[in-house]
Amino acid sequence: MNSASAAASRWTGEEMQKRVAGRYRAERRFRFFGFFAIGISVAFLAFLLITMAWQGLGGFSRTEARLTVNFATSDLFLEEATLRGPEAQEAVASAGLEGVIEQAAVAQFGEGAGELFGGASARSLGDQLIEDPSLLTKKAELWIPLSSKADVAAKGEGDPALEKLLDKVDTKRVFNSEFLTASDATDASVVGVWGALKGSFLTILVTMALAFPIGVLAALYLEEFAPRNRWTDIIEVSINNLAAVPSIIFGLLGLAVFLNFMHLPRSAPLVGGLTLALMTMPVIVIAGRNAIKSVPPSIRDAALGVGASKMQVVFHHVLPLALPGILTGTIIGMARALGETAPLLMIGMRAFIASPPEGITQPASVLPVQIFLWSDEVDRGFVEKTSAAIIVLLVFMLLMNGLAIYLRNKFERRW
Amino acid sequence: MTLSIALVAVLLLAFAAGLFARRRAVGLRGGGARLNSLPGYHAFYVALWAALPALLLLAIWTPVQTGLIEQSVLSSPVGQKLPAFDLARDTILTEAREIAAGDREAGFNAESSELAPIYDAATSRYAAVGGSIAIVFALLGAFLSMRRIGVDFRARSSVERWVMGLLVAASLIAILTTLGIVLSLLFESLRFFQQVPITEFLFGTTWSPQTAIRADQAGSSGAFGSIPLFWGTAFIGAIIAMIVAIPLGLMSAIFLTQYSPPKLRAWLKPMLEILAGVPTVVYGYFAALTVAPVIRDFGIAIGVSSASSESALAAGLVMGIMIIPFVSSMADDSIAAVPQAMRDGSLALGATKSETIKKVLLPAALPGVVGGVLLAVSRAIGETMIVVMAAGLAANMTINPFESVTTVTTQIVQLLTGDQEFDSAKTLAAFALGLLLFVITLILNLIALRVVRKYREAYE
Amino acid sequence: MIETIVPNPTESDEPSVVDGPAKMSARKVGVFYGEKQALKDVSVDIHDDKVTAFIGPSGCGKSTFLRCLNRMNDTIAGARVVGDIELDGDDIYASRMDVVQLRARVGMVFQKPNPFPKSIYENVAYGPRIHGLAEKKDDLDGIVEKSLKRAGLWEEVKDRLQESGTALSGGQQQRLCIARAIAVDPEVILMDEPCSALDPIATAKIEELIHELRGRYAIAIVTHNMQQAARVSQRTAFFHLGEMVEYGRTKDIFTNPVQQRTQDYITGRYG
Amino acid sequence: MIETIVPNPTESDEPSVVDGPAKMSARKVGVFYGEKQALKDVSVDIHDDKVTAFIGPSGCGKSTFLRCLNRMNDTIAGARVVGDIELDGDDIYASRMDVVQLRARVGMVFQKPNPFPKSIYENVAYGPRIHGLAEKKDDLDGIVEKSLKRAGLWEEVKDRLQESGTALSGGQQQRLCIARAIAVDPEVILMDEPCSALDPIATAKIEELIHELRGRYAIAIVTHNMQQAARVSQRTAFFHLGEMVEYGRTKDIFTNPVQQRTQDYITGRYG
Amino acid sequence: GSGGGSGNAAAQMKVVGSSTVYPFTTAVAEVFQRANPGSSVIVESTGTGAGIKLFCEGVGGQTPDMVNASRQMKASEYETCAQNGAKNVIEVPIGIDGLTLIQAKEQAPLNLTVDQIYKALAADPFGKGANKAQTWKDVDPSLPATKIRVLGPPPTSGTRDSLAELILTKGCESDPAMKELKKTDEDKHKSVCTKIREDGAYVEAGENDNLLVQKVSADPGALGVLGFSFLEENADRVSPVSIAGIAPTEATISDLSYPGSRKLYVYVKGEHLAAKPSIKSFIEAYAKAWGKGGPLEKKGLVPLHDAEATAATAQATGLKPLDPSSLK
Ligand SMILES: Nc1ncnc2c1ncn2[C@@H]1O[C@H](COP(=O)(O)OP(=O)(O)OP(=O)(O)O)[C@@H](O)[C@H]1O
Ligand SMILES: Nc1ncnc2c1ncn2[C@@H]1O[C@H](COP(=O)(O)OP(=O)(O)OP(=O)(O)O)[C@@H](O)[C@H]1O
Ligand SMILES: [Mg+2]
Ligand SMILES: [Mg+2]
Repeated sequence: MNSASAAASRWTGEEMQKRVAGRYRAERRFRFFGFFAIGISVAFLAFLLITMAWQGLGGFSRTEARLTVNFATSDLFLEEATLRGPEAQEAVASAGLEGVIEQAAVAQFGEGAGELFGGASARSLGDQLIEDPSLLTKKAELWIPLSSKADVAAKGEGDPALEKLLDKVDTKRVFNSEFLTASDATDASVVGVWGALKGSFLTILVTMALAFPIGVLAALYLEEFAPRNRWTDIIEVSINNLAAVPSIIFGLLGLAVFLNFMHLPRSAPLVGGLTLALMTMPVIVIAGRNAIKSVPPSIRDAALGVGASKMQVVFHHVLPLALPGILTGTIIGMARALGETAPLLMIGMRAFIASPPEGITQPASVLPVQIFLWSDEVDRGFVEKTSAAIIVLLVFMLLMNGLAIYLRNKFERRW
Repeated sequence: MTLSIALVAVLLLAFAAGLFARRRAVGLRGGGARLNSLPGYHAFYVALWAALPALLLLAIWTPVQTGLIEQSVLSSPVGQKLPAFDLARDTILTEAREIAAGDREAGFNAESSELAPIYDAATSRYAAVGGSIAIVFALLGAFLSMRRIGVDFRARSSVERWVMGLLVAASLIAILTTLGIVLSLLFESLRFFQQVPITEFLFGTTWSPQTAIRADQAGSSGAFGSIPLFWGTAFIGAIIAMIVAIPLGLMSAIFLTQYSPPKLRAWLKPMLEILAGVPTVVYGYFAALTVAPVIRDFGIAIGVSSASSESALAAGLVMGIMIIPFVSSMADDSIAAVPQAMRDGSLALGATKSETIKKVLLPAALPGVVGGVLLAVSRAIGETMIVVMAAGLAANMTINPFESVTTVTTQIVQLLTGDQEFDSAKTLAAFALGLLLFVITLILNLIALRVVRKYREAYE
Repeated sequence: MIETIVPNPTESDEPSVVDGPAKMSARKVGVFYGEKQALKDVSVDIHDDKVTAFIGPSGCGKSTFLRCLNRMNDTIAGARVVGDIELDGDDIYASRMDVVQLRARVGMVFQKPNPFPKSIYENVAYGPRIHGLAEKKDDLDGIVEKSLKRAGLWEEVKDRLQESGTALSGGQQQRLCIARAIAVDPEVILMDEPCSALDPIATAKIEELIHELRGRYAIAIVTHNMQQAARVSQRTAFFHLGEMVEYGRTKDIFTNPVQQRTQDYITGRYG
Repeated sequence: MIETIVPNPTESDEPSVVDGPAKMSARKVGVFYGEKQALKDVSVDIHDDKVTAFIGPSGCGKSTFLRCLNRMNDTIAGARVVGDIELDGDDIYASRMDVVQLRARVGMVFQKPNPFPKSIYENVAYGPRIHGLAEKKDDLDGIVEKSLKRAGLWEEVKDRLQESGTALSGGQQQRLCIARAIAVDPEVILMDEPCSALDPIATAKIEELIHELRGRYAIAIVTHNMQQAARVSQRTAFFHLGEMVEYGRTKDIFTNPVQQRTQDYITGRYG
Repeated sequence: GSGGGSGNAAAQMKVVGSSTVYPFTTAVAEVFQRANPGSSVIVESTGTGAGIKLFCEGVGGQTPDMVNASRQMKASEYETCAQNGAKNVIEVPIGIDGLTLIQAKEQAPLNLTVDQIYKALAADPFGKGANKAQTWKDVDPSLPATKIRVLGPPPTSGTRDSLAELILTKGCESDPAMKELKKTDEDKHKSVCTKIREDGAYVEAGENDNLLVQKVSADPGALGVLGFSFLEENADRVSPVSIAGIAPTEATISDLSYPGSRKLYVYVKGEHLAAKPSIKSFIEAYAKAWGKGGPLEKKGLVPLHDAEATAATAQATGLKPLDPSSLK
């Protein structure tokens, strides 16, 4: 019994207590550090998102001013009949509505008020005219969007002179639905992300359609089937190495292979997608291989033992169990592809394209490039549009990843 | 568009053939025999044979057809009158094609409207020919493969051979890409080395690509010593960024798998992954306008007089944050995949959670963790925007993190996207840098492969 | 059944018992794990109508040998098999041998229960499904039920067939693995300590199953339980330190072993 | 398969069952896996100087109960424990109970061997290292050697201590896990079928170890082997369908059980 | 070539080239596309040099129809063009841009001369050894004692060329010896006159000019080098540095009296005109936009002056091919 109590005192003894306390402290430190790490990451993300939302939400709204236009007395050559006809759009575009607005503004708010209105104003006025051609004969009070410069001033960050002028104007903030439906433009007040969004969508579709299956298949081959020899070592190293190749070099490759050799169309989502697929595939392969490696061998044994072929083992058991990890690779790979600019610059996706692409072979821009270009625009109105476009990109990314994340959570298993 | 009809027809045919094959295989089984392979494999086998040769044919036919159509259109009376200048002719032909396809109503050129019907007719004619051949192929493939269906026929092995081929092909794409990259870098690099001695490039310690790219351009001399760039790359990407990303990423992963409630984890993990997808311009602005000034002031406060608002530290810190998800998500997956029995074994010995993590889970999850870290380093090496905006473009050889440095990739991007001329050392240097970076990462990867192989702990 | 016994312990190339053509026969089989030889010169026959038991101290190579018989050793990196093993007269290590079909014909129950992380039902249904043993859902249900019943697990799990196979107790997992193996109706069944985690009653059920199957299938079983070996088997092979020391009729081995080592082990004097 | 079971004769002069303060005592313990109750109303004492055996059919809750005793059930998502369990009079489920120390004091050998994917040496040294039981490398070497010897594995592995613990045979892994558990010198040792994969000789070694440890540690052992239970234990608890049917002196349980169910199980008539 | 390339090549115009001209061309492209539904203009900013290289690769659907240039085409470049079949190059001057130096708004207005700037930035001023000037006072005692810190474009940028050409070379040649040097040793001259110091006084700030504006406005004492339009747009944050007493304004730039002024051009490939009639309308649209009070002026382009303006408008309709002998 002596030894028993000795043992007992050993675990409850002072020295052991001290040691345990120390270990607990280490545990708490460790846990705190974990919490701290995730806290920092999340705080940082929150900071980024909040700043972007703060700057970008303005991009989704625009300021409109009440303007009295007397069409009857203006020197506008437009007829009601044309406005009701099929050529209304073109008629309106060439009618010189800018001048009409400027006149009215100067008349109403005084000298310099012409600056208040710009491209978007004329467009909006044209739309309103087409909607209600009878306006042409009246003196009408209309809500007209401000020019981008005035819009910035109305939001309190622009020219003090304009701000002063705006005090006299009756304004309101409205949701700018055009931002989501229009495409790139040079006037910040009429830009939209639709073209770039569609371009990104098509590009990423091509990327996903290629990188995911190819990545998964390559990972399966390397991890499950490939004999361990020099050749597969070469493949393995070259895949790992591809992940470290700067993306711009993939752009060079795309330029050389897809444009100069295969003569695929420049600036097209097809080429962008192909290039990004080459860039994303290694990430998926690496993540996929790690996931496949962590499937316990006993599962393979079990399936082989009931007479499943290697292929069946892989596709029935290993792949589903490795899927969460593969999806993680896909998510971060796709996120990266979606936010990538450099290689796309090399294959011409930095072009100014004012209409959304119709297919994967049409010239298109993509969101990150659009953001990159807008961030370098002279016009101050682009600042909030840039942030707004970033928000759109992030939302797009989240939606795209949503499915993958759902699947990942669904397939995740502990054993 | 009859070719797409042929395509659909082939696919339908393959599908039907598959169904039929399945029926036959099931029928065989009904006769009491035990099939070598499941009926589904027979179906798949037949469908593959019906579809693949026909699709291959279509793939070859499509470009051939374009040429044939063009020839026949050009040899038509209207076509012969077209201008000889190829751009003008091509433009008209393209317009005609688009009108024929219904993509537009009229072209800039009057001839195109005349040509459209001819184009249309030729298209249907050749598509009909190609389509029928493809369908015949499909039928032949289906018929011949159908004859092999039998009790002893190893349909599964055959199908699996196809799949295996697919797997091998998928892996080979990596090799081809690598090859492509090497080739697209090699020739230009060789030209570079004709202008700049390779020893200077490899061992030189000044980088100043101010050399003239045209006879009359600014700057005339240039120094192409790549060492400061590689040092900068290592300093920012592999040292500072990793000092941020590895602990934060790893600890986040550990917290998520081991300490946080599963519900929270399901939310936090995708949140962290957003960090990887934020466009780098955003990080660049953040680094340059928010982080860099703070760091400069801090540097000056602690007495580093050379602290500048372009600093390696600012770029590295922000980059580290950006790549956290590469480390955290992959480590998270690998840790979560370690069997519960390992965890139990350790906990039952009286280990604390952190001891279990450090001594049992992490070693067992090592391949995944290392994989994630390697990906993160790779991403950091490839990053440009943050470096340009926050660390500057000056190639300094310094270990002072408050000073401005630049990286290989940044220089490559600058050289390639700026004003360029494809036979000056300045632009060619980008290719040489790319090649050297490629070789260096290759060597590092070889080492990493060895190390991981050595330390990997396989469970079970 | 009349057995002709030709005791010939000196003829090392032949198994000591020669009676009718064997379902499986191993000749001079050796296994290396890397450099280390884990098994050498094993020659054993497994007969259709008999149960063969492998006994021997822990670590002597029983599992290793069992894994040779359906080429499960192929999956261990560094494992190398020498010697001949034939199934129905065909060399199973020949290159034209279809390993998949071999494993379908030679089923295996592993020493450590390894259920798939799927539902209990799916665990058992997996084999029949990939081999196309059931055309309709009903047939499959029937196979699953029958297999679980034979493995003595049905009563315990019939209400929770959709629960995960990994949430079962150790013994239940073991029986699940047995059910899974017999569900594909193999010609030879290799069982590596199938009753190690089972209570006497469950053990009795499995033994009953073995008796029942014996007429139709060739069965090999590894066990540490001498009584069990004596109860269920007709042939016994005794392994020691990677060698097969003795192979013969169970009755003979247990009552009148030729080798001293066998004698010692069986009477518990070993070591 | 009725076999004569001879209870351990050394305990014949034991007084009544409920005597002396128990090292661990469980009162009305119940366990739920999600909705399902896997164990109910179990009240058992574990004494310092006695070996307690848990017997019962597969799936009856033995492992579940064992895992309650050192709170390993905490790691199973959805598992919930009710009732009181005390170690030296302290409620182990109390919030101020130090789980880490509890698990250090109450060691466990799992039913499925689960060696770490480390070397054999590291497997055994792991516990002593984290608890700081050895100051010098020599001490640690000593502990490792002693533990492996006690678990009867030393001879087989002494030349390959640096090989991976996962490359051992099933029985070797089981002994490795036993060595790992005793290396930290716990006060209570819980063994879940420690001999299931062991041959008779190795089993005898483990039983010897249990005898040797009995004086110093409280030991609980799950076994399917009635003879083993009778041989090594002084107290036996019989579980059935999640209930503890009977608990008492091993001699009484095996020779004169109170409950019909116990009687049936022990004589193999159950089921 | 084959007509196999996809996309509606006929209605599509491709423009490449300078990033300075890019915003103006895109603005015109936008208006043009709205007025001509179905047409499409793809403008890509590649930098002048690379743009001209692409442009001069030959004639046909694969090559650009127009190139934006922030400087005049070089004779050597024209030669390449001609060799590749594009002999019919049409030059259209579109306006003037100013290379400006900026400083934070709150700083006292600075007035520098080109040779002061040269002395502050050159790596090897007047070939007299490495530049040691730390503060502006070291350059010229009349200047304040603030540290020299100039954020400007990297050597890969076209703006850097302009800086060297318009300001540094002029400053350098204020020393007659340097002018002499040009005749005797052109390489040496170029090195001495255009090489910028690399000891941290000149900070290569990448190509993002908005960032540069923000950095300068937050960093008192620092100067920035960028295009006039950015200065105009950010007049509330940064103020211009006068050069030789002349502040960059529309007026001083337009009459080229401000030293940092440079003309901007669009070059059109004459061979493509016949095949793509829309190019002509596009240039006409351009001409409509570049006038005084036009939309391009709002975007920061400084309109041409008097006679030059008339000539440019005439060229936009006449589209007369370039006379190679007029090139340098
Ligand atoms: N993780 C779990 N989730 C849900 N149910 C479980 C889990 N583990 C065990 N069970 C169930 O609880 C019951 C008791 O299981 P336990 O493992 O305690 O049995 P046991 O007595 O150890 O049996 P054996 O002798 O077969 O190991 C069984 O019905 C089992 O299916
Ligand atoms: N994967 C492996 N790598 C290296 N050695 C191994 C491996 N598996 C088993 N061994 C070794 O081979 C020998 C035989 O192992 P085997 O598993 O066949 O024994 P066994 O007879 O089944 O023992 P047990 O009854 O304990 O299961 C043992 O010494 C073991 O350590
Ligand atoms: Mg074994
Ligand atoms: Mg159990």
